[in-house]
Amino acid sequence: MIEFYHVDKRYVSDQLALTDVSFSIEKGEFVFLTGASGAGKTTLLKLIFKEEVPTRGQILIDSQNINLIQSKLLYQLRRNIGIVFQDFRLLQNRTVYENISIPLAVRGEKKSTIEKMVMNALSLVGLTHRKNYIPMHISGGEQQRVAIARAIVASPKIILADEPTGNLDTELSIEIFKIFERINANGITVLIATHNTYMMEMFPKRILKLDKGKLISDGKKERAA
Amino acid sequence: MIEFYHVDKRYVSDQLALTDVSFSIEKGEFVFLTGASGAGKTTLLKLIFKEEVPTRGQILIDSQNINLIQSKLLYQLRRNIGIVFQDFRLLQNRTVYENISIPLAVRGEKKSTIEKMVMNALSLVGLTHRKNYIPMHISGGEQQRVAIARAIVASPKIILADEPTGNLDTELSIEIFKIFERINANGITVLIATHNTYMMEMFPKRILKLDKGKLISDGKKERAA
Amino acid sequence: MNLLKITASNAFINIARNKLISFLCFGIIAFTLLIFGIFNYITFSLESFSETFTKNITAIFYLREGVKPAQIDELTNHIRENLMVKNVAFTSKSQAEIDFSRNFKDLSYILSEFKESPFPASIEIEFKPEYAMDTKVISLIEEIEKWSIIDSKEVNLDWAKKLIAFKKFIYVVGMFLSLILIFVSVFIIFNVIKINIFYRKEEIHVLRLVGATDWYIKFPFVIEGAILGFFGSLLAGALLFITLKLFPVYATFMYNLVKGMIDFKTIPSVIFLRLIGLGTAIGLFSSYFSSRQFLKN
Amino acid sequence: MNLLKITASNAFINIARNKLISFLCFGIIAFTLLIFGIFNYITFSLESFSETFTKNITAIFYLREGVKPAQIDELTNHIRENLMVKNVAFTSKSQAEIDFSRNFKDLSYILSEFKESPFPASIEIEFKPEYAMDTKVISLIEEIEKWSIIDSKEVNLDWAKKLIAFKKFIYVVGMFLSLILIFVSVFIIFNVIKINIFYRKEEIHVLRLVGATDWYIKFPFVIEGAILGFFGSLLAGALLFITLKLFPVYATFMYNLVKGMIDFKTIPSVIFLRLIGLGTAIGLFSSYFSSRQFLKN
Ligand SMILES: Nc1ncnc2c1ncn2[C@@H]1O[C@H](COP(=O)(O)OP(=O)(O)OP(=O)(O)O)[C@@H](O)[C@H]1O
Ligand SMILES: Nc1ncnc2c1ncn2[C@@H]1O[C@H](COP(=O)(O)OP(=O)(O)OP(=O)(O)O)[C@@H](O)[C@H]1O
Ligand SMILES: [Mg+2]
Ligand SMILES: [Mg+2]
Repeated sequence: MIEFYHVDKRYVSDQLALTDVSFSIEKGEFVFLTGASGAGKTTLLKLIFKEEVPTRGQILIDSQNINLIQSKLLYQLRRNIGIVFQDFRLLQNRTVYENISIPLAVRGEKKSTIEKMVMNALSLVGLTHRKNYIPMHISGGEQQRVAIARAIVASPKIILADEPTGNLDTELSIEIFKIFERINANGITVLIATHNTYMMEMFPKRILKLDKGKLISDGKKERAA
Repeated sequence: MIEFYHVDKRYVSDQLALTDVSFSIEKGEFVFLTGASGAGKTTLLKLIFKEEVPTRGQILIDSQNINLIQSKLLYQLRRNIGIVFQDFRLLQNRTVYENISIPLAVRGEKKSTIEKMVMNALSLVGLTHRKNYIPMHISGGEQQRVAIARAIVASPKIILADEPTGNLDTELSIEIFKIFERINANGITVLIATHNTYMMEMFPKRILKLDKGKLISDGKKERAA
Repeated sequence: MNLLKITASNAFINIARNKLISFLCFGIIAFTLLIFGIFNYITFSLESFSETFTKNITAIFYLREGVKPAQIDELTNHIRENLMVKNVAFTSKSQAEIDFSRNFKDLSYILSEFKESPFPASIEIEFKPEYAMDTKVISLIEEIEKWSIIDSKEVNLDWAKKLIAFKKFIYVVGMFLSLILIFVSVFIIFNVIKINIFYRKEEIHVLRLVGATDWYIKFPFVIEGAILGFFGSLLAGALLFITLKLFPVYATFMYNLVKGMIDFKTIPSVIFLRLIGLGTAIGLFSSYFSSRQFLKN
Repeated sequence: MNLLKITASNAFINIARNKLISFLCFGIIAFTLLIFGIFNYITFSLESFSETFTKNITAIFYLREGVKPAQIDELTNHIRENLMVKNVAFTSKSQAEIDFSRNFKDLSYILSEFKESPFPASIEIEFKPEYAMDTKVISLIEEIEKWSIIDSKEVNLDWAKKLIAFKKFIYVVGMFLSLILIFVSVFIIFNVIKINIFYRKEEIHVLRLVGATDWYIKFPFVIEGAILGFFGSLLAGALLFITLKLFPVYATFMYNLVKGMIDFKTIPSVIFLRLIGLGTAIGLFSSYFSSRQFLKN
């Protein structure tokens, strides 16, 4: 359960990146977040895993007010969330395999468990043959798929994906969205920020639409600009 | 004029990223380069500005074999080419304005000329209000537009753009493509690697299609997968 | 225990992942500590060198003619009471004559011309080595000189004073420089490791975002710092050894005189241990404090 | 000229852009050079200190009874010919008596008991300060001693020999350490600047890709290195000054004796200039060579 109550986010004094955003996403929902470039999608996602803190308002994850979580205990919140970053954020000095294994390693999983789960995630995104490459040595789309694999590998309760198919062709994008759908079917909440109108048409879900930091519409199957 | 003659590119011993690629692009053409993730689009572009060198074959730019250009004189080739990198490659310690001014600064342009041209490029991509931000403090789509502005600011003879609208919504993407079309109308060669089938339909141009490193089709308005 | 093993091996992997930088940090740590080691060694050497100047300090007091045995006993007993004195020896006029003729057999015919021994009686004081350079020795000598039975003395107080000052100077300078050097070493190594961690702040940030605890992130850095410090100081020790091996060759080349004056071959193991301890500790704490800074959100 | 100005201002901007790292590099450079400066200063001080031991070295030779003036002239002329000798003074037996009674007025009644002056004639040699510690002085003294007219001498050759050895030791050690320190300073600063540039290799790469010439990229780094080196050495100079200001306070606290023995207040400007030159040069060349490495494609 993700709840926003009158959330403002101001990076610089003169303008708000988010203005009075309120919504709630039930456990197990599949939601698209859309809006023009600079509308505040990434900002909204960052607030959920507390990479940024709201200037005003409350954010509740599973009924817990995340404003109140101590920095030291943030990891507990974040272990429930799998994130595909818009800029991937892969560790450049580790291989694809190592990158995907990080969320499991930080949880102290056993080596054999890690291997099984990572190989599974790798085959889901079709990158088994790239497992020993470093991020710099694979294509943009391949990097994006590594980022997706890392987000889903530890079976989090919430998946946040920021433009997860920006570097993928239509076929692959559909496959990735199908994976998200399958994960969602297991009760995982999925929130995807995207511009891809084609995908939002193919996968008709609830759509949150931002414009200049304001939540201007919230509804199913709505046609995004 | 961009000419490829039987070009192979091998990054690692066991597989070719490009296999026997031959084509030629006339001065002033507008060409799309498409293909699945990992097909070799970025590799092909990198060969043109000699970030990578071909394992086999010849590449001619304006009838000059670029294999023979000394490392020291590479800048002459690169000053003719404006590049939008798939991963943007903005300098993190400079502002948007400074990032866009780099191609002009390295050419030794006067400060007043630089200002005029940078402000012009900024307004083309709609980022005048972000000129003093650093890349880390703007959204993914804004970063991509900075990368585009940097590629076009110095009026190069060739523009290479690698997935230039992956982080942009449809409206903005159309605008960007219109900018490219306008630039192309002035006799500038434009080569755009993209997955965006919608854009390729909206802007019917010659399409080079790669599949697993092979050039499998070359024609106008062809429908990409 | 198992976690420690995994983290330690992770730290090694991290070092391997950032080969060039680890190597540069390692080199800087080693060279910084080399200077520290050399300084320690120099201080150590200069101190023992200045001691060779001052071993077996003796003072000879010549007595006036016609001094009574009781007076002599009084003085020798007084001297013997002093804790700094190792030995007091009285040489009578006749004993001095005998000594002379024993040492210079060829000249003993001269003595036959004298009725009485021409040599004065004397008292020779040998000081304990540990007081050899004490200013109190000087005041004792000056005090004895004032006794009425003393005619003259044979001891170069001027030199002794200067040498005492010199030894103290060496000691004070040595202490002072060691302090400065520890400070500078800590500063340099701390900063290098901070740079190392600074450039990996993105990595730290990502680790936090995927749910790593602070300790999970910090621990490999701390171990990494300790490893760099440990091996850095080991290299510093080795370099110190080589440097000191090399020095006599250089010294011989420059001045044959200096050669052999100090034994440059053995590095006191205490300096070696000090190096390793210092290096490892600085590396460890530097990493700890530097990484903390990048664990804000 | 204009290009230089622009590049220099670019270098400053670059330093400001990478504040923390520039600051850390700057600190490391400053502290590394501080050690170099201190060492230079110590060597310098020890040398001048050992000179205070050896200034105005004089040797007095007492002559046998009944030596003829011609023999004395022969010897004094021989000595005077020697380049190391500053002054030779002959004191006759009667002159010695006059000197004595002048210096010890109360005791002059003793002299009236003697028919002839009881003091031996003597020759006093004063050496030029620049030769004060030369081994040749020792051989000269030993040569003079062998002349038949010499009865005895008053000069402590043992001390002199030890001090000569000591002075050479200081010199050799000083030279050796300065060499090592220059090497270590260069190594540390080079590596720090290399780390600095290494982490900006992406920036270098992008600049190349947008058409910058090698010199366009390299020049600001070189200037940046020189600036860091220059200001680093300036800070090192300031720290050296403060350190030496502080030292007497520390020394006073430890030993009143040492205070004032050396003038710790003025840093010889040659050391200061050496620091600045070294710092700037290392910074400059480090940047030049390090940046070259990342300009491959
Ligand atoms: N430096 C490298 N070292 C090794 N392999 C590489 C390197 N760069 C690219 N590759 C491989 O070469 C293939 C082609 O990569 P390229 O980046 O050209 O693909 P692309 O068509 O741009 O894909 P995308 O649409 O995902 O960006 C990929 O399989 C990639 O893994
Ligand atoms: N750290 C920051 N400091 C200042 N301004 C910021 C910062 N991060 C984002 N912004 C601004 O906030 C606004 C919203 O940014 P955000 O990244 O949320 O947009 P977005 O919807 O994700 O856009 P895109 O689709 O282009 O990624 C943008 O105008 C951006 O310039
Ligand atoms: Mg975004
Ligand atoms: Mg690509």
